[in-house]
Amino acid sequence: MSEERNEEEIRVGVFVCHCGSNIGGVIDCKKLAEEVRNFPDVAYTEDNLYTCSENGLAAIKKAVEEHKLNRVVVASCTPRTHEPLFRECISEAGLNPYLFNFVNIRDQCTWVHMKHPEEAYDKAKDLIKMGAAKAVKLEPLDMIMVNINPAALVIGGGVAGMSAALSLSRQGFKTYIVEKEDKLGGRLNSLHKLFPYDIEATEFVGKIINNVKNAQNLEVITSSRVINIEGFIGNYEVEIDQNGNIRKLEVGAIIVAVGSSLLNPQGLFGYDGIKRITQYELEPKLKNKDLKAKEVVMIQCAGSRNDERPYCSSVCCMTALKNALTIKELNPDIHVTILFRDLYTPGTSYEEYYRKAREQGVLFVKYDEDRMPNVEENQVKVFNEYIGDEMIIAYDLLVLSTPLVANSDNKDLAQLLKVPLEANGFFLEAHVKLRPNDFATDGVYIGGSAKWPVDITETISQGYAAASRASTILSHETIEVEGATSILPEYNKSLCTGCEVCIKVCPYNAIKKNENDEIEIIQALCKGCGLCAATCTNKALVIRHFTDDQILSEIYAYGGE
Amino acid sequence: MRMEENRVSFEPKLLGFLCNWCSYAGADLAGVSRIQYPPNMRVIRVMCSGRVDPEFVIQALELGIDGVYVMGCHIGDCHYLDGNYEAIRKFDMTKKFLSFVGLDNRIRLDWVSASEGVRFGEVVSKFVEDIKALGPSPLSGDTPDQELLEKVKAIREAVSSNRMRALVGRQRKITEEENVYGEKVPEEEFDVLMDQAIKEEYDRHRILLALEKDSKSVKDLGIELNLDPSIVLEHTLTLKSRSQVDFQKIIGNTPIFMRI
Amino acid sequence: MSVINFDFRNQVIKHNASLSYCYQCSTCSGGCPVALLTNGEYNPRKIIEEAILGLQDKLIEVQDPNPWLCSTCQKCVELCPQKVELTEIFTLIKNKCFEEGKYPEAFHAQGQAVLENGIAIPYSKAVLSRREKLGLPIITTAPIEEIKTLLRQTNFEQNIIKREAE
Amino acid sequence: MEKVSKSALVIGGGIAGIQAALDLADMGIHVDMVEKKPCIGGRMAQLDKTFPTNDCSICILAPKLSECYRHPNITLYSYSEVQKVEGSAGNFSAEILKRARYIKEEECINCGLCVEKCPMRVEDEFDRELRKRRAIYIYYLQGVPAIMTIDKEKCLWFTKNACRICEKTCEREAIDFEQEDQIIKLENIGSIIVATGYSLIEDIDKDVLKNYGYGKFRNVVSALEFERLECASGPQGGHIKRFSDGKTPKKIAFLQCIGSRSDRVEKYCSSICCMYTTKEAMIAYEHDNELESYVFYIDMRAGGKGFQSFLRRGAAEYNIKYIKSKIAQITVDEKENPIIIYEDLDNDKITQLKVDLVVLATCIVPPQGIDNLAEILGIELNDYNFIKTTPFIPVETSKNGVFTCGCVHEPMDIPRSVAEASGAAAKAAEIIRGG
Repeated sequence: MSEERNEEEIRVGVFVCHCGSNIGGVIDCKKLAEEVRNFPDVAYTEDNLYTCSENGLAAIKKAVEEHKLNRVVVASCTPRTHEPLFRECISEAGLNPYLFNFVNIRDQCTWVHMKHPEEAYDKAKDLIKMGAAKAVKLEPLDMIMVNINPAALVIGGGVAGMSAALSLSRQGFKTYIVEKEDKLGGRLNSLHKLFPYDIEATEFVGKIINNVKNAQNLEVITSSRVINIEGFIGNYEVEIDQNGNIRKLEVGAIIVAVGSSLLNPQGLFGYDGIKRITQYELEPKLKNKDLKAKEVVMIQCAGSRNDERPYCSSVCCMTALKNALTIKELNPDIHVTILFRDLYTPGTSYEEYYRKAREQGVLFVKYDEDRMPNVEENQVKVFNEYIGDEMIIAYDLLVLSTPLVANSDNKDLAQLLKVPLEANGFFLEAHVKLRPNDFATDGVYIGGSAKWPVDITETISQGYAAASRASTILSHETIEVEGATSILPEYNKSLCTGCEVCIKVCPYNAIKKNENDEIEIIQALCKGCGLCAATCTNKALVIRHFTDDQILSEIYAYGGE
Repeated sequence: MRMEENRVSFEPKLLGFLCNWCSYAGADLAGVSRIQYPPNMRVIRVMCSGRVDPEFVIQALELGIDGVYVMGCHIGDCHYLDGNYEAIRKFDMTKKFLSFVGLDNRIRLDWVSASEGVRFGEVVSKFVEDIKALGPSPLSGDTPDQELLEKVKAIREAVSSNRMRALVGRQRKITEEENVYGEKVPEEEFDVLMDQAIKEEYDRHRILLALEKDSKSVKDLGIELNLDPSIVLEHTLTLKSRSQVDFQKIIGNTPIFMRI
Repeated sequence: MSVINFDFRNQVIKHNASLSYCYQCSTCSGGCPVALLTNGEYNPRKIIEEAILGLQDKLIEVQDPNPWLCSTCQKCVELCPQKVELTEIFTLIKNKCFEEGKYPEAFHAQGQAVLENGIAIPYSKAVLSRREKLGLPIITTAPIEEIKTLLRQTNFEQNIIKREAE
Repeated sequence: MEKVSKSALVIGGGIAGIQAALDLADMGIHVDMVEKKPCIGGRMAQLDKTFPTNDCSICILAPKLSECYRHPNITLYSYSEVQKVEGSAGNFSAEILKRARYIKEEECINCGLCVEKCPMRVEDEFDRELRKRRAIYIYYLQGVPAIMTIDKEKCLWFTKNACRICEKTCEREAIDFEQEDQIIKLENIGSIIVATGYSLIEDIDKDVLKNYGYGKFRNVVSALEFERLECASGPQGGHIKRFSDGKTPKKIAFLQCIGSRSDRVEKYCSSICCMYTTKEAMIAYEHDNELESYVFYIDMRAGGKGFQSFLRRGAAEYNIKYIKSKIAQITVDEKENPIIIYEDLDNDKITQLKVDLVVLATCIVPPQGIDNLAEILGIELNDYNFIKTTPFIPVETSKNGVFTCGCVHEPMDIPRSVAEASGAAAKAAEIIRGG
């Protein structure tokens, strides 16, 4: 297929590096360089003491010019460290950087076969033969440029979304917040105080809302939801439904900050919303100092860390401590007992907070998953492992520490954005460790408890983090993306059967069907893994720089055609 | 059966496909750490183990290479999220095909991380050792086993067939996600389906190859390929409906088929 | 079946506030030499948990675990990551037990000795005469009457006598 | 976007610093990164795997290292320290001490010939002194920049005026004994990010570990040491052997909260130990399926994504027994097998457990030198000597324009460090852009 477009004569130059004695001390590089001169299409070879040195690089440039080389092979160390250097070098010599091929005869040859110099020589020769054969098939590639619209959409106007939006607007990007409710603030609006600092939630969130209102470049669209999203990194078209009015926004990046929901506590520990309530229902009572109870019992992990919801919601222990301390502050004579499994107060200030709660007389009783507390009308029976006996704890108010759960409409948003959810319905980031606020799809980011239950501190840093990730894109008028991407070449279009298997295997949603029902690859999203090419049922897709043709030519070079 | 001495002196010719991010880095680390291992394997770098098209593996064997190793990131470590899962699917299918011709133990799939320089050396050594024990590939040398070669060719065409590629490509989707009717095909059920398809396509591609040389009757095909004529007939009709074979002529009552 | 007694709990905390900091890590019980020796029959952690819950009955009446087994070696106090002053708390509990007359016989004898002689282990005549022979200074006896006055003030005498009556 | 004229200074080249630098650089902002050690990578480079996915640590870190090193917008000063900072948000200047490594950076190709010939054996800091390196060395095998450093304190030439074998061996003439420390002045810094990570309690006060026989009993190791032992590129090549007799341990006790959650040592919780301990036990089990692991804990703290199911898997599939008990002390028998005495809550019995190896989850502490750095930067530290941050805004320090991320202000795991690093980058960019 490449013959049609490759009229020019292929002239490969091979540069064999001694790497001092690292390669040269094991095999005869001079002889090798001479011998590889005989391989097909190889027009020039030489050996260098250090091909990566200034002298070596100059030698490559000189040879390209003098011998009209149009493919360059360097046989030396590893592409993992030196490929960028040599690509740049041949670029300076006037060749497309993708017309370079690296052959590793040090790390994977002379270093590992020092005691078998003859075999190492043969292996190096084979590797160069294969490398040269691939080089013959290499094609010039252009880095793909994508225009970026320097505007962002933040979905969700809670503290995560507002933090992200504030940061982006301060960095000079036009930013929109789309909020489902009629006001900003999210869950903080319904909380009393915030742990571990003695700050009123409404006061705290009020300041942030004020900042949002006064921010330049920042537009808030309340009572609205996203109903359609088209496009890709740098170029999204989003449809918003605001009370029946449809509005279209054009943005370059999208941040998901939709937060999480409260668990419906029906059926848990005799929940009735009156005498047996949740921590969230307790908050307004504390705010209004409307607490008549004298004996308060709290149950942690109510509805979490079980088979149905196997996760720790991570904020409930601190919430319970905070409310227990608030109760003690209102009236130190009120008895507060917290039934817990493992108290979750990691880090510096939280552990201190737990200590403070103990100091203020909050009583802690551990229970085990196998022996759940038994809630009766006026008392809780719980087995206390610490004394090996069942305890009876009287209560006139029972408070359940229920977990945060994923929003039920996450699925709809996930489908619009083509991003995944995890087993509990929270959004799934690109990489749990190193890309905590990215999605695999470039241009879409995430922060706050939409991803997983987190406290306010972490919510805020994640909001900023999502802003930072978006900013890495929005800061540029255009961005360059990897040239070695997948394509459906014009000459292969007739092969495509429209089976859509490629769409399914692509980890980055870089393949879609366009309005003409044709497979289209969004170059900006492709990372060049080549799964699609290896899977395409009719071999219509081509992965540049690792084409079937190129890899097969390596196999033939080794196996003999 | 080859002579025992033969095996000892024999130096296998091996090919490895290494993913850029983990196993290639692991191979480099073996170098940095000066781990010594046998020099039998040549390496082709791919970005992801999932890029390794089954055709590559079969093609290598067809050319007489004694063993092919595919290496990628450990499960869960894939730089491209889940490319190595796709590698497993493709590899499993390839292996099943090769079991028909007894070459399945000449290919191997394994995971080597960027920190496993020592292990890279170990697994390569082991592979060399195991292939040595098997002896040279019947397809290697100047006089490869022609009958086997024919079969391997059929396998190469079969793994490249639309049906096999579609099955492998859809496998995860079918077994892990529900279809529009809310049904999910259990893994075991899918395996049965897959095994059947593998068997069918192997035979069909052998038929196609046999017809490539000259046109034949079902009976003759059956004799040549050592297959039950009723199965050959069934396959031939399927191939006809796929427009891959057609009637050439009818001699007496016997239809003669040809490849299109 | 135990019922939390907040009053008793508060009494202990009032006596020694460090009790509230205990998070039941069981460093004390794992490090206690008596616990090791009695294979857990004596368990400082459990006493502390009972004190936290104000389980007066277990602490005073049943005495499970028995607080009198504590040798006051202070190892638990040294080890406790929360600096709970365990032996101080045990002292309070032992005092409560004493008030209830729930204490071992050996303590009774000793208590009586203090009441009578001002010291727990009175010197025997043999010792005193040998001291004299060796030319050691004569031991002045404690001002027993003063001690008795003090012990009366603290209800010690009354409690010792009460036990005798039983 | 117009061209950005101000730059950012990132102090610390661990995963947090790297992420912050990469984000800023990708925004088109120039970053000067200062790393004290000869190579970037920080603690994460020392880890074998990472929880809860058990990804190979270096596999996921290495691409970031080279990206950071090669990024056109990042200037890396390795083996360097910040000495002086002046000015205020939007306009800082700084002085960097770039220590001589006695190697011409552009010449060294990390071939290792010099290392083979160097006669000096030195405790390997990266491998927690579990093996020796040479006086000329690369900080760790996959380290970036991939160049050698001469340890001036140990090199025979510097200590005894003899040797210089490396110089003769090096084919690239990359050795330069005449090299001197340099002071580099940086101007026009818009914002500063501090990400100098953490130290461990055993680095500053081994006495705290006395009760556990650390340093005395050979079969008691710290968690980070164990991490190195598990690592395929570590001192035992990933085959865990105990130091007394080289035997593979079949029973390992992991003790939690060593130094943390204590009113005597450090009051706070180190946040990551419950998880990394489970990970270490899992990996050890993968090495040897006969292994029994015992984890002694106070509260199992597993709030992050996928953490609870990680613990469940640990118990169900990796033969890990979780025992709620904090260990007071350990002893050893005549074969140096550690004996753990603990209270078994199931039956209130005081139980003795003989194991082959003990791994201590030692407490995270503020990095050594934090006081000095805080003074240079003019930022406050909190009661625990970590960097003090604004309530609810963990990336803001007490000084405008100076931001922080990662363990230098509170113990935390990698995902949170990375998220904060990006967060700090956003705040830094606000100043640089908004000016």
